[in-house]
Amino acid sequence: MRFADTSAQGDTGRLTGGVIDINQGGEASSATHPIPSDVYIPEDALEVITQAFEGPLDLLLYLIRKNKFDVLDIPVAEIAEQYARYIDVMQKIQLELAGEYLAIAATLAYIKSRMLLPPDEDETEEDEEADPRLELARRLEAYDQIRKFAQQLEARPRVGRDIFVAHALGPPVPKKVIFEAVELTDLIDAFKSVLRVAELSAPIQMKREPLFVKDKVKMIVARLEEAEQLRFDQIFDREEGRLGLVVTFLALLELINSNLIYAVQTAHNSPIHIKLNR
Amino acid sequence: MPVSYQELKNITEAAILTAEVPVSVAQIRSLFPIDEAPERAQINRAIQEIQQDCETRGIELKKIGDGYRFQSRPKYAAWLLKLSELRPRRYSRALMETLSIIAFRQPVTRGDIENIRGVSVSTEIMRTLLSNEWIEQAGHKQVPGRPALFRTTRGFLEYFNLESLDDLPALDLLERQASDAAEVSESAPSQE
Amino acid sequence: MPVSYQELKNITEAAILTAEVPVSVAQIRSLFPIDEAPERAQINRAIQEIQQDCETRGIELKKIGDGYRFQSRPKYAAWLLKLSELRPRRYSRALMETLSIIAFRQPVTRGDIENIRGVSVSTEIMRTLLSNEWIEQAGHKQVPGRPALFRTTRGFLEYFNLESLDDLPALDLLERQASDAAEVSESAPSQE
Repeated sequence: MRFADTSAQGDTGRLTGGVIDINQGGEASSATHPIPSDVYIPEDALEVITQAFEGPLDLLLYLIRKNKFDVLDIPVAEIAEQYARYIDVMQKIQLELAGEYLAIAATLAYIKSRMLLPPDEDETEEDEEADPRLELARRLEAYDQIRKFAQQLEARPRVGRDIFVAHALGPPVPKKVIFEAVELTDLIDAFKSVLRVAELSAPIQMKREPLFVKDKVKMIVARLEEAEQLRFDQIFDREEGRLGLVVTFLALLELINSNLIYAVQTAHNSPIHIKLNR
Repeated sequence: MPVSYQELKNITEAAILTAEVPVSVAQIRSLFPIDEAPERAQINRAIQEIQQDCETRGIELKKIGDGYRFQSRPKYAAWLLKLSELRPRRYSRALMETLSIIAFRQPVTRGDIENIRGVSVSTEIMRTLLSNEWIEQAGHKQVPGRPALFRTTRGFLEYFNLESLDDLPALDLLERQASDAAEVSESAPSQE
Repeated sequence: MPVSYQELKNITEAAILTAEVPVSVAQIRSLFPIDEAPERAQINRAIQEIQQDCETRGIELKKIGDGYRFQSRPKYAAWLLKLSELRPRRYSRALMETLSIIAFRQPVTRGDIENIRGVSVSTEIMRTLLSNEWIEQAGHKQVPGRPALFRTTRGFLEYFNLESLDDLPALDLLERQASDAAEVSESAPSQE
């Protein structure tokens, strides 16, 4: 149990440090100080943990690096214990734990038990696979490579951030660009996909500009000043679409409400006319 | 530390070449911290020099309003027009998504489109939609920067065989379908 | 009448600057009538000369895929960012890792990505990568369920300023072992 204590302490030491250097799993944290075995994690560190690891392999790699272990020769018992401690903490803080974390915990437990057993005589033909840690080591290495690669990709000069594409204006193009035919359904599908992304990403405010209604109000007043009166349906510009219609309607209500205009109807079912209240 | 004259010239040229609209001297000045901003006269000198450098080249630096932009020399138009005929166009996913946002949420600014799609809108796509006369500018949004608003055109309705925008499916229906689909694919990621 | 070398150089420069996507040598050649088309070697020479002319300038002529484009030098990013209408977007580590796997091991299925990262791939990430046009579907894997295969696109090269996939940092010796591991874990469930 002493082992577990030391490792737990390493963890908290790192968390209380405030900064979790997830991006440099290569650097193991060196200092180890005795700490109590019941892990205390400060409030603001919780959020860091929740975002710190990209998955169980990321966490495992971090633990291995922190302890300066060799990926090809992992002391499974120790790592399994430290890993379990993290899982505990993550569960304690009610982090929704992905099943994958538990799967790796199970794998570690399995490997640990395999290593405790004497070599099975029936399995001698599988000589090369004798070390049950091998596959895990391979997975860790494969993931580690991708991690490093992603860091390099992140650092590459990028359009719109580090470099900007240069353009000059070409000669005026006499005709429209010819496209392959496209159907309305394609357009609708495209929008559905936009909506899905929009819903899945951080809340996006599709707020109407309040000014937009104000603009409409001004436009309606201006038109009425010119035309004296307008038929209800003449106020609306169908080309502005559904939202445009709604905004126009809102503008009308606002104008009526503030007594700037009024609506008249000479007979039941006859057209409604809008006039300026002078 | 103020930049050297050569740097100023380079920044001026790169700014005009990479901006999407003509760039004014004042705008170039505003790229620098106030206490290091070059004199207008210096920027004007840089612009003049760039214009001279271009004299034997295929492009020229032209003043448009109070801004500057590079454009190809008219004598090369014949070759360059050929270039625009060359490339067969495919509807890209980004183009269709951009068009659909304009159709369903009009009028919108580029920023609105960017917010909805979560990625930046390429100038190329906007240019293509404009030059195909599927969208048009519809004034400016009354917010700082007064960004241009875009809406679809009559040509858009004609192309998609719509009598009016009301013929587009209702938004709430689409939204419901979309979120259903999202849930399905979220909850069953392994069902590929 | 064939154009002079200076004219060829000017047309090459103007063509690359006015096109919306990188322009290849073959495309530049095709701007000319067949019997007057300059040799590829000549166009290459013009491109080299333009690259040299740019050495002291704020922009450079960069090869992306088989095409060329002009772009600002990274050292001027700070100034040009101020001019850009669009804010650069930050992408999550999960997204960058997913993209890295696709770039490295293409074509891959979602299952392959999950095997390597050890966590399920979020639908949102795949959608973002697709709608940014950094990846595309490339058929289906011939295994039960026929999962979709993904690969990177030319847009990926353009965005990350790559001439080709070979520009990506080289894989070291671990590569082989890593893909062995991927095969092992894959063949177990799907019996390839």
